[in-house]
Amino acid sequence: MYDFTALIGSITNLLNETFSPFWAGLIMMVSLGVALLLFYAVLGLYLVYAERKICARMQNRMGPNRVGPLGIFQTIADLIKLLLKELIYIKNADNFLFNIAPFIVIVASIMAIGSIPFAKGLQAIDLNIGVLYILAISSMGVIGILLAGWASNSKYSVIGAMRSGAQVISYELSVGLALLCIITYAGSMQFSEIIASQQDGWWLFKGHIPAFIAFVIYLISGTAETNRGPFDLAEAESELTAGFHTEYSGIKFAFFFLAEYMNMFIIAAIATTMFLGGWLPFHLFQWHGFNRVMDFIPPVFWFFGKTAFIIYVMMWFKWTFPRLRIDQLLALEWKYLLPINLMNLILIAFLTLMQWHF
Amino acid sequence: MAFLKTIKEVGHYFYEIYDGAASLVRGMKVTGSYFVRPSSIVTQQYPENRATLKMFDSFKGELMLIHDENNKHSCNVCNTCARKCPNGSIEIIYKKVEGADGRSKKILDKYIHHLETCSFCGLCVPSCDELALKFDQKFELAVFDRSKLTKVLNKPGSSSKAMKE
Amino acid sequence: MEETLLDIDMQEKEEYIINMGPQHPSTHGVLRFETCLQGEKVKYLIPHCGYIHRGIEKMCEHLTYPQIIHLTDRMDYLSAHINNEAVALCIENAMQVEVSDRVKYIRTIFAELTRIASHQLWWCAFGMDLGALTTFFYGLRDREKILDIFEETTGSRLTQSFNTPGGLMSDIHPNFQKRIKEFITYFRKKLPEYDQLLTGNIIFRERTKGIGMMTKEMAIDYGVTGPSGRGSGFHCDIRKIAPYSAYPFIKFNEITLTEGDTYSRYLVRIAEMWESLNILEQLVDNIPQGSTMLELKVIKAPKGEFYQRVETARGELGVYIVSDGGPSPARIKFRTPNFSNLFVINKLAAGHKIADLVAISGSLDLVIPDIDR
Amino acid sequence: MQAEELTNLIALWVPEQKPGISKQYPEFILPVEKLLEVMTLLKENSTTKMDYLFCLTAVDRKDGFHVVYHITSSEFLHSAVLRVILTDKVNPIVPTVCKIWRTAEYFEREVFDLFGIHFDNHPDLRRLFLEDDWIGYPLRKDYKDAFTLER
Repeated sequence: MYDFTALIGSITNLLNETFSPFWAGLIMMVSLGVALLLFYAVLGLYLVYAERKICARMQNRMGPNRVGPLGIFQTIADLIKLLLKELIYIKNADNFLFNIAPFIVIVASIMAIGSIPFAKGLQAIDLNIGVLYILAISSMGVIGILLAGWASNSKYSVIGAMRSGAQVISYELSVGLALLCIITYAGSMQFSEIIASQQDGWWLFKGHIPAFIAFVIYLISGTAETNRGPFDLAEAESELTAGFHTEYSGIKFAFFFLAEYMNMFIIAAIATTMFLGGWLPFHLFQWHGFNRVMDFIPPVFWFFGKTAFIIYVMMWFKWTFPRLRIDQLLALEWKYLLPINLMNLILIAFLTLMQWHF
Repeated sequence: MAFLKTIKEVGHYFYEIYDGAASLVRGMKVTGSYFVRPSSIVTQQYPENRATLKMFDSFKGELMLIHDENNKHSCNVCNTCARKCPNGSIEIIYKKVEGADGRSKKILDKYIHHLETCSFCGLCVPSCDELALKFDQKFELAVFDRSKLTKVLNKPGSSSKAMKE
Repeated sequence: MEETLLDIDMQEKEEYIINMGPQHPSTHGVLRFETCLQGEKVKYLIPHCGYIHRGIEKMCEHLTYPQIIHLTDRMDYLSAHINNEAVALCIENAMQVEVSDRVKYIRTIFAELTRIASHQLWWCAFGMDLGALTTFFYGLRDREKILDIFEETTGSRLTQSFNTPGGLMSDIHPNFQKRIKEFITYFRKKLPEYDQLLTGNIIFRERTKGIGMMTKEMAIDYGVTGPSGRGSGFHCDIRKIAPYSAYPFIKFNEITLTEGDTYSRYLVRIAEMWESLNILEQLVDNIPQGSTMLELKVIKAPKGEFYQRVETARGELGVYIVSDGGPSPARIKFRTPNFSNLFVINKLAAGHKIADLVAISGSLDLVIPDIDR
Repeated sequence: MQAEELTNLIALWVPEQKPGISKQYPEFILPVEKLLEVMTLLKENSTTKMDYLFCLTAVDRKDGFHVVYHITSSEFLHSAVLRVILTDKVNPIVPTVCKIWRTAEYFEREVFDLFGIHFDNHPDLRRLFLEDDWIGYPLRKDYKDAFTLER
């Protein structure tokens, strides 16, 4: 039920029958690209809106409520404003790098979205090394941040960029190791197979305590990798005004802003796929009636529901905790998360070897 | 003994981790509890609630010269308020007329309040022996043109109560 | 510090100088820290002030004593009432008149409310300095209740100008006591939330403990007063040392801690909010009857020199009046708490990270117009 | 320590001191050359221990600039006011006390900024509030500028 494989297959067949293989491929690519871009923009805008509403509620405020009912068009209005704003030319900045930096950041996050499975068959490309691909692509974004900080010719920006570089490179390890735990369990790096391996239970539940530890570590280091929440040292508003994007304005700033929210979505989507069973519905062991009801909810809803929950938790972190200091941030990674992660991995390898997981 | 001490230290180490995590959860409980309670919203919707928005009686808004229903105020041009004002915001322009008894008498021509230099210290109102002044409840004092901030407080055609005719 | 920074060859010394301020989110006003960094570490910093110098002391030489009051509002605008009270007390001392007990009680209630409001604002801004953005709204939400009490009686929320030499501008509003009692019960419930959100938080404790150590000797040497000084064990509460207004009539504790780091300065302020609630509780039901204004024909200080110390929310405020017997002072000097508190920051922040500099300057609770005057 | 004891003590150290006019705190007018010596004694003497300078300012009077030091002891809580009179109004010089109390460094910078009193041996005597190229010293009585509100 709700399988997109047949639908996508029929569309592919139709295109292949109507056009030559070259044109069919081109049309496929272009339509896919446009669809992803639209999805990216709309989702990014509404994540910004959601964050503003959520933080407002946590702070006893109402949040945006002027443009449209409940302010749902507020972020679109903001985007229009950003589009119309002047792009400020920075004296003595390295103009080429300065202009290219936001594109690197945003391209990295768009590319990452391509391999995320939204539902069965609804996935732009199902690579057999999907996890590796995501890790490789999402760590490309930091190059954009470093370039932005360096090319801005601003002292605050350089400090922010250096912090961001140190932070992302450190936390990349934890993200990778936490995901490696699930790869060990599932025995595959392909997203569709990882999801298929969770048919009888999500890894968070059937992976015992090690999987839970891996999940917590993944959430912490994922938050850190997106430069958000208590780990927003790269932009540390009260210390560095805005960190690496201090000198950016208009649409270039909007790119950074949107990329931050989309990175958060990507981190949450991977967590959903790896730990929470992706688009699979929630099943309880013997309650067949309950399971049937759950099956009726489309997988897209399951996927976005779980992702939204994780995004909410990340926003909750951000709006509650004070920011860490740079040395504490690195100490947390290298002294706590990394050793725990390594031990956790050994434990999981042992559990998998003995077939002790459910 | 050393063994016990080590046990204690290890216990303390794990207690610290637990304590740290618990402190984070406590903080999240506060924000989370407000998130699920929309009734805790304290902000107001300003231009919409303009009709119900009432300032307190003693609110120091715009300065005004009290006029009664016959368009009469009670300023007798003693200039006390202008002298009490620390910023020189009050300017009283008067003209001299012949009174009924033949002596020249000052009557108010223009009572000018320079709102742009007023610091709302409230010294002028109690200084008036005739109780001619009070603070209005009006609080939306922003204007687009600085010249609009120079206000003439006596209404056109008004006259002083002290003047009999 | 002998040589100006322009003389230093920055390339050679490998110094990385950033200007924090005058427009910077963490300086809470127009103050500039010329900060020399080595990586993330602060090597030294030079505070530059004067961006909001208005020459209040010079202006006061041309104003009469009642007119001076409204200028003191604009020094430390967060303890406006206490500044007013200092000038009023100084002039009353000079004229050798004594206000009624009613005035004393009301002044003290206002002063303690001001102290709570100021500490609330400090708490939310301090949280924001450390990156906890939600604290800002909780602090302001609770502060609003106090400002409403102020507004109902005085007509202003921030710069009340409620004191005048010889008494108060008006009597209190009939709702005054009821509202304060409501506030006390309300705030007693909300203060534990502050602790849950920030004080107990492990990140917060790690960020503040052991940061910006100030010994007692240093605090005295630099003249750091108020909660910042008391966090180092310096007994500098003027309410205890030289009681004024209604403080001799009531029981309260001077809160001192001996650690001297950012965290203890934080704890002192939180504890002072609790203590101020206790003081309010003692006073609010016992406001005696009496007139709120002395019948003073002329307000003129006799020839001589007068000094009055009061405890504002940030430390010791001194008002030094030199009078020739006229209606205006010949010289008035405000010894403002933030002025002395600011300059210790170089000593505290050197060697710490740039993020700690923000925490330290937040914990000193600087109000810039009070420094520049 | 009571006011009389303090008066006796200072009279012992500086016979040429004169009592001041203020009744609020014990006040002493010192000659400029004796200032540093008396200040150091006041801080280090175990019976006075005046370790906290809570106000340092200057006043422009007819007989010259008065530099006024309000000091107190954080332990014994007794206070004193010391005053030096600089009769040379053109080029007033007074020794700095910032080696004794560090807080004096900035009070003295402020006084230099607004009165033009030069503090000898001060480590960093620059303008504090006004711009470096400001002409004149605003708190002097003979200072004139176009913007001061006169009444």
